[in-house]
Amino acid sequence: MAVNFLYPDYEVSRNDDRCIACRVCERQCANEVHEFLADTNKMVSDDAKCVNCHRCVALCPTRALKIVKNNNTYKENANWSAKTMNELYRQASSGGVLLSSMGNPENYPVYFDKILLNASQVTNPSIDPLREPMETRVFLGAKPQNIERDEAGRIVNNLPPHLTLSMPMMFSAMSYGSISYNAHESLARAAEELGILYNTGEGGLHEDFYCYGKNTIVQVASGRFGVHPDYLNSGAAIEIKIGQGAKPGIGGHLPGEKIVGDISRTRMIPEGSDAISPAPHHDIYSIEDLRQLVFSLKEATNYQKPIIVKIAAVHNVAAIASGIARSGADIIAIDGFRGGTGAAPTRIRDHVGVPIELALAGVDKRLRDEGIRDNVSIVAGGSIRSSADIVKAIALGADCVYIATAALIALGCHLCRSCHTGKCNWGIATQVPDLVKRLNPEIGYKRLVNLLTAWQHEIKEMIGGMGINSIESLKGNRLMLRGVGLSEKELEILGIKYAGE
Amino acid sequence: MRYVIIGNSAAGIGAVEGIRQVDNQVEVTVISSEPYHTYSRPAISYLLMGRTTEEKMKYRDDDFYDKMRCKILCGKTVTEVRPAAKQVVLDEGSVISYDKLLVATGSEPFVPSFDGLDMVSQKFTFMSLDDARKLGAALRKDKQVLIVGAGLIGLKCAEGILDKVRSVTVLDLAPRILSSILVEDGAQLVQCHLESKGIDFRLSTGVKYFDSNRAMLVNGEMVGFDLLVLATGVRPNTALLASIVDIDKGIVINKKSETSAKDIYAAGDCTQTLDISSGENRIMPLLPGAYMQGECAGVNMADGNMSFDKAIPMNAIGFFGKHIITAGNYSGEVYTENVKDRYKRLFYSDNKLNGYILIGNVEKAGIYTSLIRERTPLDSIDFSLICEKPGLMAFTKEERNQKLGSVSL
Amino acid sequence: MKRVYVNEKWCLGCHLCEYYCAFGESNKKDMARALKDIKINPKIWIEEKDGVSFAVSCRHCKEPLCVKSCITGALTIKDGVVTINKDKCISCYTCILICPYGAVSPSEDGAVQKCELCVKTTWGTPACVEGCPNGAIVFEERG
Amino acid sequence: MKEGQIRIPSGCAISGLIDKSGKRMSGEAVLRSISVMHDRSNGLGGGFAAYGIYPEYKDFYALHIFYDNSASKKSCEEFLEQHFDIINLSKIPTRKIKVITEEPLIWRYFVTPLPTKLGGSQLDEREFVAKCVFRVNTRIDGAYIFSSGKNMGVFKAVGYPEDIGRFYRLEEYEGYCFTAHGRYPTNTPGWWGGAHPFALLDYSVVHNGEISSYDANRRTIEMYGYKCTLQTDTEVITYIVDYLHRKKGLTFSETAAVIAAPFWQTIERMTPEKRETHEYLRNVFSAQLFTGPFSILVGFEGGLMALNDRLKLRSMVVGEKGDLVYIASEEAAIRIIEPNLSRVWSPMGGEPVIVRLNGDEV
Repeated sequence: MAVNFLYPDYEVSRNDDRCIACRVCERQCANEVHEFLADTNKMVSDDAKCVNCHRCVALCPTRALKIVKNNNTYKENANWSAKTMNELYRQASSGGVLLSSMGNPENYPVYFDKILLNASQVTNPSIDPLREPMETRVFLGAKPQNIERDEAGRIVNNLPPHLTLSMPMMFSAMSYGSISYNAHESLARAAEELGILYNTGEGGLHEDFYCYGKNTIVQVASGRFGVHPDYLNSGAAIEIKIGQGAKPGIGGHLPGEKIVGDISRTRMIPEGSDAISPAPHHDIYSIEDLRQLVFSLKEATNYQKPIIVKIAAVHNVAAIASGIARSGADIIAIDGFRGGTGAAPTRIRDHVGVPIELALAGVDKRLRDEGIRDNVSIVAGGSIRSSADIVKAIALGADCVYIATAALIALGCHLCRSCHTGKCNWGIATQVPDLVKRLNPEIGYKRLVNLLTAWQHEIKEMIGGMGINSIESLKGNRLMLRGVGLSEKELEILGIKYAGE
Repeated sequence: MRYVIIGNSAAGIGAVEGIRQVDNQVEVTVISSEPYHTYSRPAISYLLMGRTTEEKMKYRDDDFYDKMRCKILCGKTVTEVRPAAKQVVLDEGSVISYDKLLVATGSEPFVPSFDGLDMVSQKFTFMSLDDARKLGAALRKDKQVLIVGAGLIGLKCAEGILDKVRSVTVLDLAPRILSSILVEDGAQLVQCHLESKGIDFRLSTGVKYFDSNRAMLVNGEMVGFDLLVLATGVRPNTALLASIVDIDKGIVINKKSETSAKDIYAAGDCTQTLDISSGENRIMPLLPGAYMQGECAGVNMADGNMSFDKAIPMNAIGFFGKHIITAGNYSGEVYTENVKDRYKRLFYSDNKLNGYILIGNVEKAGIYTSLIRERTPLDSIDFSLICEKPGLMAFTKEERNQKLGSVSL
Repeated sequence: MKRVYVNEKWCLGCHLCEYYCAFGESNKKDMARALKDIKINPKIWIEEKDGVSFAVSCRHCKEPLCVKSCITGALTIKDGVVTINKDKCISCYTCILICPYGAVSPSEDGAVQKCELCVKTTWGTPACVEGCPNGAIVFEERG
Repeated sequence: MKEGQIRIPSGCAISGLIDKSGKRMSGEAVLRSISVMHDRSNGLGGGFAAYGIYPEYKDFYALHIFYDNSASKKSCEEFLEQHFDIINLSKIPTRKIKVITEEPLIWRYFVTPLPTKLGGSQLDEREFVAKCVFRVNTRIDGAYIFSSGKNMGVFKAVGYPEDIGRFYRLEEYEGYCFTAHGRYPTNTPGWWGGAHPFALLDYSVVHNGEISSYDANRRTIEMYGYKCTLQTDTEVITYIVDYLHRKKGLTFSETAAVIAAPFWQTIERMTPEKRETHEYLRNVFSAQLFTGPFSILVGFEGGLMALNDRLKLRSMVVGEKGDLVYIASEEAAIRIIEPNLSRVWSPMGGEPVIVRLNGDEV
């Protein structure tokens, strides 16, 4: 029906002079955009099916392909954008909630980009990481209240369970189911090689990956998928997922067609049944309930594992964090509203939550004001895009950051934001065997190792420039930050000065 | 220590290379009755055709003997082997002693006795470079050639000279050409192809007698010719070891190329070999087998350990761009494929592939060959797939990973 | 010695190896120019069926049957690489008869062709390996 | 502009000496030593800490206080009277020096906490005193307690240290340990309270350097109830030393292992037992690590600790002769007072030199 017609957003541009009709585009497109016409020995494409994932562009051996934005234009105005209109047409025809994937794409301020870093000049030497040790090891967990000594006066190791990371980064939760086996293997192997941790997400832990236990955070989410004693005890830490930056206040839904084979077994639910994570944990309707779950999990793991509580950054995040810091949890993970997701209602993703920078600054300050910052470590996530973001997050007060979207991009994700279709051409957000195999973990894990190693180098360069040779001395060191283009209020919340001050 | 090798073709060369795989020191002497650097005998038809040259048809590079540090005595024929004294005697009377001896004397054309043959002035055999040179020198555009024998040698010769003479007629007692390697319909196919190129055939008939430039055939026909090529078969040169070692159809050897006499080895066309596709001992005058037998002999002479026990008859041959590959024996059930340019017959029984014939499309024939050589149980592979299309896909995943990734999963 | 190894687990059946092989052989700088409107005849090819695919090319056997069987000495081992001297080859196809991998194939120029690990081209690492997007074809030392 | 309104990095000279036998010497020696390093300061601050100078009042806290005016003196003294028994009070004797100007009122009180107040506070005595010091310094406008230990005192001002020493008649004091500081701030504040040493209770710190970890350290120590009103490194160092040593009960060598922690690569080479301790300290007190260049002298009752940052980005030399140990930014500053040293060395980065009076337990 004509009123349903939506012009394709993107156009596949093929340079016929360069196309050798090798058909790799046709073979590699799960959306069946490309087709070989034998009679003319030519390739043709159907733009309407293209999600702009760049698989064909990347594999075309002669650079004959590119994807360009369509310039078909509505009579737009500042209020009624083409995007808004298209969404409206779509809903008018479907009557349904719009779904999207990955992080909030809207034009909200990215505070990381309005914060600048310091460097030493004259009064204090900058430190060259190529010449001097430059330490990035961090510990996550609660600090003991008191020093205890034995009869001989030696300090007794009374540290609560904690995590040791070679660098202040971890891979954040992405469930087996939402991402592929090979993506999980890449993350697990990279975490092991890097000396950091990855996170199972809420889909349980595939039996093949128990061997990466010391580099694994096992998640307990509202659906409790795949949670059993061995699971809880297999990882180095347990994360209670309360919320996710991309969809605060919303549960999850992995459709039954993705609950097949290993995934069904790992999640401990029947094949073909929808995996529905309720919006809240139905045993946590208040903070004291959280405390009970924290201690249930500690009991279940003999007080050997630190407990992480992950929340979405919402308006009242500082007060919530304060409650969590008093709940017995060892680590708080805060997920900003730019964090990714395999599927979320578009309106929720685009309109709910707060930026991680503000949430982090607020939480760190609140916990310090209340003298309970030592009770917990803070992990900040929600679109950490570069080593500079990490340095800024740590200077704002984070102990460590969670990385997910960046890791997926390293694995090949081109942010086409079509995860919810399950036809990820890069083998990441899919369970189709032919697509899954496109992500070779041998390549994938090395790319992750490369990325984080590069970031670690850059972090060393940046903090060395500040005259700091241990990441611990950057934590909460907001004097190393200055703002540009920010209001007084924003500066106040971030706890930083304006550049030039 | 000195190893003596009689013969300078595939088996002899294989032996030199086999010895050198194991022992870099030992003295090696090769004795060749022909006065040439080692050359490829099967290439002689291509030489006549102009597809190769005497230089290019050398079987190994010019520096081969130097590199192998081996002594070559060309143009010397061994007339006697003295096993007790461990000596060989050369035609010019000199004596060479050996510690180990390899006899790789090959085969020679077998020519039946025809009445009047001695009256034929221009008659040739077609096995050696000398043969090719002589025949080549006699070729003229106005000459008619009669080739007796429609086997591999006769037909390769026919192909090689066709363009250089007025006519070529090929004669055979058998009712079909290439009777040793093709079955009826395949032979017919190839014969048509050859006839289309201009070769004349007289089949199911033999020569009754020769009368100077004419051959009187058994069927009563008289065929005139200027040049006569006798390609009626070969027989192994075993005379040197007569009464020294066991000799049956050829010199009897075991899978290590050892004869019945100590320190005497034999390899190549002069021997008889177990054909594992049929289980029979046969003379198989084939170059690949000769080389492998020679190599095996060489390794074992040098106190290494090698067995050659995968001999089967096999032939790759082509005429005017039409290729034929065959292997094994043609017993058992038959898989047949006949489409356009693809003639395919697979012969199998008892869960094994026995042999095959491919004409036209010969791609990946080696995969079939390997099934015969390895005696692969057909139920361990996807036989119907491989019948259609030779490929590694028919093997199990484990096999494939082993073959392509050198990994056992 | 480094050889080309194939792991079908990661083969996507994209056939890029074939095109990179053909391109490598062309000695042209640009693949579009090298292969435009040409039916390629690569020395590596994909076998595929029912979702399984893998590349096949010369294994460079330690004891290569093709070299032993070559009737003219055109096939030799040079530094571990099974190499074809096209000048000497008379296209008898004995190598095709004997290669258990089906890795030797006819070519247009009257000689047979086979993978020579790109030692005669400018690629260094074999072109198929460079062109494989998923590490299904690797060039490495294995036992 | 004065300290506390802005963070001021500064370069400096430091010097100190201690007689392990506890024999008291006059302030003359340290004065001569610091004078040699005139060029390392720029006349914007200097001072001294002297230990063992008030033997007759050794059981009382000696409070040295700057007052901006008599009104602030009055309100401060009211506060003191409410919380302490004041045994003695007097102006600190000074002599007029032309270049020392804008001097505040400088008073000294020997006090002991009122038992009722102390009991009511449920604090130990030293914590009570420290709390009172913070109270005065943050709440009473124009009053600033810059020295609060027993049997020790800090003397500081704006000017060159040699002038300040003569101003305070340092040669008239006798103590077993002295430290001195000459300051080279990269700004131009001129407040006496902002000069160094900085002291809390009997801990005094002189410092040369600029710690890059400042804000991380400051925000951490403030969480434990300290108020960093001056925004100087010396202040935060003093508080962290106080926190670790007095409140957490770490030894001085453990304190050094926190604030100038060995690198992980060094720790990994240690014996398992030592490694565990160091890993523990670095984990628990990660936010108390100082990075960036510093050399510090921490004076305390009965001893002196010298410490460099772990990369040794600032010069610091130690000399020994008999019971006397000398520490200074430059060797010349030691040689001027003792040319015939039995041993001179430069301690490694992060390697503390802890000197105690003979008989004191380590």
